[in-house]
Amino acid sequence: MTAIGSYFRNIKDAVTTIFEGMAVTASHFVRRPYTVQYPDRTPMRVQDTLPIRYRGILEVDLEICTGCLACERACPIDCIVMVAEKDPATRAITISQFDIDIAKCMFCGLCSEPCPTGSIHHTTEFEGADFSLESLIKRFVKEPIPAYKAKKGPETDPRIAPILDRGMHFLDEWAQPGGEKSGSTT
Amino acid sequence: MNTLHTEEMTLNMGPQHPSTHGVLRFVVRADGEIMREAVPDVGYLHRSIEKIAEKVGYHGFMPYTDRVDYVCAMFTNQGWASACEKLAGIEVPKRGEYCRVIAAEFNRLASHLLSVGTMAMDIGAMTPFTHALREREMINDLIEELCGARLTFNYMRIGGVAFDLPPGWREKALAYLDHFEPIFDEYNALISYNKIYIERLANVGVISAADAINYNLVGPNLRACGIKWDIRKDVPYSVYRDFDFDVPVGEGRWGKLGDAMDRYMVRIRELAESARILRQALTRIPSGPVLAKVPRNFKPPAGECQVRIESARGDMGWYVVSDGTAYPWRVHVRTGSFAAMGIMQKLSRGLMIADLVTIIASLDVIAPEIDR
Amino acid sequence: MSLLNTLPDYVLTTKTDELLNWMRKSSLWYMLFGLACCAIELMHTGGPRADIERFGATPRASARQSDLMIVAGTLTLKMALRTRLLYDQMPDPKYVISMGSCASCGGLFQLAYSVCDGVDKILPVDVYVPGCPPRPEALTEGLLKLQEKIMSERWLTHQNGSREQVTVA
Amino acid sequence: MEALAIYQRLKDQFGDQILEIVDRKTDPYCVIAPDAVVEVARFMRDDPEIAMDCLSNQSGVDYKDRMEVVYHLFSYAKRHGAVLKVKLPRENPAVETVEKLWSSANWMEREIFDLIGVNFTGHSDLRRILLPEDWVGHPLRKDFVEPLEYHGISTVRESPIIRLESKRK
Amino acid sequence: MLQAIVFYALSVLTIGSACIVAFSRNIVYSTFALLGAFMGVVGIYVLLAADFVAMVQLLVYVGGILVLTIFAVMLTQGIGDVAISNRAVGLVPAVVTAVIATGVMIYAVLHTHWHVAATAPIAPTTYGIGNALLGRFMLPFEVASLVLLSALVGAVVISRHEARE
Amino acid sequence: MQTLVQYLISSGIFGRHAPYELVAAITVIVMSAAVFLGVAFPFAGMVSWVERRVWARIQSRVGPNRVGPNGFLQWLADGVKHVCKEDIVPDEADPTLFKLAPYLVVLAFVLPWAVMPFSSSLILADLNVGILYMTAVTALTVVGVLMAGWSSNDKWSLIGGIRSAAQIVSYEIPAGLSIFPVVLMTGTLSMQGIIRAQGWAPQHWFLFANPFTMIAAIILFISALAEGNRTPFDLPEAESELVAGFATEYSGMRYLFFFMAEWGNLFIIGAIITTLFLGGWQFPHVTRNVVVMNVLQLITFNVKVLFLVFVSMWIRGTLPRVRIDQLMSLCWKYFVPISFLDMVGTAIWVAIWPNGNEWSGYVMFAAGIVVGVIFVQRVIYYLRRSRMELYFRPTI
Amino acid sequence: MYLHFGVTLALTVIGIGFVALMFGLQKLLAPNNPYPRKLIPYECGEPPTGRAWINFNVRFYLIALIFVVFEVEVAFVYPIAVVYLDWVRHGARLAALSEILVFLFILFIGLVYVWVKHDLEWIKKIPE
Amino acid sequence: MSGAIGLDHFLILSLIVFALGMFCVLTRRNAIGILMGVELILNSANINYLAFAFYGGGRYDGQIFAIFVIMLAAAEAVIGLAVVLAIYQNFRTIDVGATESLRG
Ligand code: SF4
Ligand code: SF4
Ligand code: SF4
Repeated sequence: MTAIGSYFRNIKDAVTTIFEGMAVTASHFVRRPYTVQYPDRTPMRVQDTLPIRYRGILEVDLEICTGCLACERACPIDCIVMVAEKDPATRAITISQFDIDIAKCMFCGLCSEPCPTGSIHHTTEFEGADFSLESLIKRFVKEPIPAYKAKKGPETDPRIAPILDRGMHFLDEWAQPGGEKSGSTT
Repeated sequence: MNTLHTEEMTLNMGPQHPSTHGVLRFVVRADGEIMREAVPDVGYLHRSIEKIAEKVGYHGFMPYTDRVDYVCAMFTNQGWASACEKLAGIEVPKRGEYCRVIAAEFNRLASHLLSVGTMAMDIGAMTPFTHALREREMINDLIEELCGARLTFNYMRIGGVAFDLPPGWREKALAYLDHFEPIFDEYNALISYNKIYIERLANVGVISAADAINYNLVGPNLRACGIKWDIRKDVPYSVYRDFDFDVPVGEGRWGKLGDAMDRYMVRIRELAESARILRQALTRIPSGPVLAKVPRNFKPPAGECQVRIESARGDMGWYVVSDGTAYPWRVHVRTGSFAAMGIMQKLSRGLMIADLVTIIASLDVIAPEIDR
Repeated sequence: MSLLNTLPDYVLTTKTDELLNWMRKSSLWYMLFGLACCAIELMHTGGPRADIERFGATPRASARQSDLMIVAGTLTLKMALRTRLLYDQMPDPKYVISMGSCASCGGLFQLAYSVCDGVDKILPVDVYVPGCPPRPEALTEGLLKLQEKIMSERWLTHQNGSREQVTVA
Repeated sequence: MEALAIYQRLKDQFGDQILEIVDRKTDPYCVIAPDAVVEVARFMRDDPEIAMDCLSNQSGVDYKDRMEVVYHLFSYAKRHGAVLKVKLPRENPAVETVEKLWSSANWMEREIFDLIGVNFTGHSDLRRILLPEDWVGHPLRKDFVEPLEYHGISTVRESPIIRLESKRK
Repeated sequence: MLQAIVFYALSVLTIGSACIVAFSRNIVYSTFALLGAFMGVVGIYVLLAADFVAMVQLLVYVGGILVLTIFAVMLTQGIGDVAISNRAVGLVPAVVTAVIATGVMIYAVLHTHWHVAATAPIAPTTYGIGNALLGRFMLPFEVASLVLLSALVGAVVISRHEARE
Repeated sequence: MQTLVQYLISSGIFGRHAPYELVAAITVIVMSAAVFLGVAFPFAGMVSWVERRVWARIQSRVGPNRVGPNGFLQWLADGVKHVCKEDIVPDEADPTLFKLAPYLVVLAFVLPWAVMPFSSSLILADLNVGILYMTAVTALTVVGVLMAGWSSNDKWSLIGGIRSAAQIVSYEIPAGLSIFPVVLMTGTLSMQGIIRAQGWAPQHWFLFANPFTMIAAIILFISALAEGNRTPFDLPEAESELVAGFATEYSGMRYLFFFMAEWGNLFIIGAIITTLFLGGWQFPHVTRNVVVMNVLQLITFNVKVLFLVFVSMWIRGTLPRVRIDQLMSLCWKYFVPISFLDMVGTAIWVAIWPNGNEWSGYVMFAAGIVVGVIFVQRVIYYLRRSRMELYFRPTI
Repeated sequence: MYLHFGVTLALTVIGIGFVALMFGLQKLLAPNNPYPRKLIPYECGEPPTGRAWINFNVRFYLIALIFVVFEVEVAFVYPIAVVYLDWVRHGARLAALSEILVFLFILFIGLVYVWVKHDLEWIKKIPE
Repeated sequence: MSGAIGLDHFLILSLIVFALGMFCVLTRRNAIGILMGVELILNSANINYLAFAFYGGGRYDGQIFAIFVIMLAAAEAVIGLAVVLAIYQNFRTIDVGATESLRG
């Protein structure tokens, strides 16, 4: 008897469960698709919707780079190549090369973590596909420029202040050892 | 002389094959539809991560741990971080541990979703898979806001985490959990209780409890055989002691105990448990720092230790030997998939080719976790 | 027999070319070729959020039916020879997108002993997508870049520079 | 049982075969003679007090002057673990396999053989597992040098960025 | 006119395929050529106003027997060595026998005056066949089912014995 | 067709003394070509687009929408792309059979269109053995598939081909048996005859004629899906198991033909069910005008068929795939005995009510409506449960 | 009737012609550049081991055997089904019904036979 | 019907097919080959039946015979191929000559 019972139970189970499944899928005909129609059919650029912490393609604000080489040292795979020289006389630092191999970079953020000014930081930009590897190298220094020198007080130069602000904003996102952030009590 | 002479067929399943989730290869010796044996051939994704650990420092190795198991990178992060902390005796701030747990459990959701989704896909149902991906996208959004990446998080640091929870994130996360539960029911109605699906999974690839232990299966695969063992519960690390959750085990309701359906259902129920943990963690998270003071040039004292973490694929062992320098002497990761792959050959005997796909998916093996 | 690249440059032929290219670019079937972490993002690219199928790109399991190989992930030396074979088995015209830093140049695994540093060592790559992993939208952009490239190809009309053929042992 | 108690029990049972018991805060271990591995292991598995039913991890470590194989044992029945070590000479390291006691050892020993080069005598299927069959050398040994090419694929990649000549010297 | 063209085309198809069946050294080709022969015969049936029989031929021969034969070939041959798998023996006597027999019969056909009645009306046949089967041919019809049953049982018994081992 | 030929002859387009045979031949060829190139082929293409869109919708995606309006020309793009693809015949394959297989498959796809009853007078050939013909010619696929599978000399193809053949032949039995209830009730095999025996109102459809026909309709639909290698029976091309099944080695145009036949077969499946059980083109007599009437009937027929096509896509979007042994036991242990009993039941039913009865149609139709209402309720339940998708990003 | 079957003939010709035409078009438009590695059978990226032309599992064969028998039976029932209604209408319902039932019953026995003898089960045992 | 094609044509066609079938049966050493030859012969017989039925007056007897022949052919094929299979199991060959020698 059990054999016959299970025979009909099988049929019943199959019918009812398939019925349920069909109902679920049917409900999706009237739901909105979840697709973001990148690139052209979105109300705003997808990049702008990404959170500030998003680790997209690296960018360097040379205006506030102190030439400390912390980023180069921190990168585990040496994809930052940087040449910053200190003039022994004036103790001023000149940055003559700052290249990042975007093709090799693993977007880990280890380089931007130790940066004192937030000069090197990840943007929310992710578009960078290209036809050759060479064009994937980001060269930030066109010609040698002097490095930024940190001031004692707040930055006064109106040209640099907003950039530094932004850099510090990026820096603020990182957790400070032992430190407690304002938003952290939430 | 009476045996049926059908020639044996040697099939290469993989390395590029849709069901192998990446690059596994099975040399299937089949007799028609029936397999005599499927011999796994791994190593197609051997990326020498253990060797690289000896070349990059302790901090620099963190992003590499993401790649050990990219589907649940939080746990590999956590494993490495806790191993280093254990070596150096660092205490992680409470909030840091909570952040870790929250991130990790979200990651477990994402990982299990992928696992059950690909399971459905391998059985031939594409829709549950895309629905699982949709849920993953939402979790990815959350994680992205937390740590800036969707897959390779590099979130944890030795001594804590790299980012605190952003403002407003907690509410979003709770909202997501509210959304998750009904969706999860819907998912079950769509596929988990489907008769065809159950028939495909039940009684396939039955592993006995003794075999599971003998082959060192871990995590959901072990629990599906009826063994109640969860590192989070039995050897509590981090702050798991604070939470109230169940450890789902296989019941053998649809077939024999320890079959593919049990493994699947254990994952499904773990999803619910993770959501439960998350709710508790999100409401109880204390304030305070998230990162302990750890020198930039981290040099743990010479010694060795093993750390076990309950990752989405189960008990993950990190064995780290330090010689007191800035570079670890030896790192060895014992992963769930590696063991699961080891049992495959035994499991596959006498099954059908279609069942091989089921087993692979139900054991939830991830290629880099095997090969590292 | 083939009319490929034999016709002179008339308006009609260039228009036909354009049409053919447009059709070809709108139906790029990619081979399911996930190698590592990037494969997850490749799945997501086909998934509900990014839905690369909008551009007519569907995944195919067999190399014989695919036009596009998205090398998604780390190419180990053990896999490299197989990849080459798979690429060979694809019918012409075929394209390659190298997705992620591993595929482009080895990326973070340049330090490894068992990883082939870059898929361009064994096959001609058309588009490099940076990222580790590139997010689905980034891969979509890579696909659009490839479509751009296809649109600039010449099909029936004379071709100036032929597609490079890379030979490997 | 505490790990140390287990080692003590082993010491009582096997005497000289237990070379050393290292008592530390994290993970105390005991070193056993290479010849006794299977005996000790069998005892640990079968003894009702110890009942190590699972070999949860097995790793090989190259210490430049010696090789070590580390066994992390675990008992699901008793919920306790233990660490065994054997020290082997660096030339031709060989130890008997424990595959017959714990099936999980099969693959782990293959991996150790593959990466470190320890020979497990009596192993049923000692082949390379992660690296291709035709690979030369054992990469996790400290003295391993990366080959320059594999089947014609060179394994080095020049960085495309040329570091500018530094004026400072 | 048209009928002639069609007839000759179908004959060519049938005979050509039958030739492949008979002469090909590759048994797989022989098997697949059987398809052509059967299709040609279907056409001939239609020409002979037997639409129902033609469909049955299509259903049973093409859909059934042919598939079965293909399976049998795939199951039993070392198909890898196709070239030798369809060896022919006793070529000369066979050719002689076949040619002589055919010659005699063709001669007979051509030199017999067949009584050709008024050709049947080209009308649907299913109904008539059904009537006949239910009526006059009732016994053969039921016997047919018994034959099929015994064929089924017999075949299964024969092959099961092997398959079970 | 006959009348068309008569009409053409009498209209004198071909000249006064054109021989009947010639006119007939030309008409036949032109009409067939028109149906094939104008209906069958584009339809197969369009179905593939529709399927991708429907499927995408089920999966909360949008699907192809860039080529042409809403991606409507996607199928054309795919087709042209395939024409521009290299055609590979693997070295080890058997070239003759490898090249022959697509012809057979296309043939099996083309031939059923001869008896496709689009409307009361739009039918290429109202064969007397129409439905039998339909089942018989689709069997050609088996040979084509076996040929493809074997000749590729590739293991995936071989397994796929044999699986497919076994599957198609097995399901031919329940499919064939499920046709009988209708034949028993109508006493004809002709497609038009069967449609004429039904009415336009649902309660006069054979689907609702009695419980047995309803079961037969369901079994026939499922068996037809199995014969067409559709999910949940798409084992021969199960991507996650067999790469692409018997078509693994096929590239370019050759592959496209397999592809096309698969989509086109969907229409044929739908047409068979519509004809047998859903009242075909039956439409209430609203006008005397033959042309208008035919157009209305054409629309009715196509709507019904497309609905079934849609259902099969929907099923594809819902169900997982069965395993080969389950497939076989489903066929032999469930469908064949049930359809046997079904047929006996119908025979008895017909013996009792040879001219049909009034009430059973209404009762069955009411039952159908009840099922439909329950279904809608479930759908609403799921919508209510999780109506809002969560969007974390500002614009999404 | 010839006219009707003429349609099928025409469709056959058109179908074949269409396929051939498309292949011709492909010849014109598609590149063709075979080389040995391209022509290796596809086996997931591995060079294939052994040939694919091998003997296949007997399981499918049994199915085909059973199938052919039932197929013939289906073919037999068609003409009867066609006339059944008429016979019933003309009062011979018992004769017709019983004849059909007997025929089906005998075949059903066949089905039951193979069922209870487990020939419909898939053999899961692997020969050594 | 139109004059060109008559009974003779069909008979000759059937004869040729018959001859080919017979040739097949006589020469093949492959058991399946022999069965295929038998199928051809049966087909030719059917053509005969139908031709005579068509040209011999409007009764259905010829057609019904043809159907029975098809039925028998199917039964024969089923049994025959099953036997072939059985032979193959036992002798690892379906070479009819070889089986004879093996039996002894
Ligand atoms: S993101 Fe990581 S890999 Fe990239 S440059 Fe910075 S440290 Fe290097
Ligand atoms: S980018 Fe930042 S870390 Fe790098 S050199 Fe400049 S200031 Fe230092
Ligand atoms: S590029 Fe990054 S994400 Fe992609 S495979 Fe390589 S390591 Fe993984």
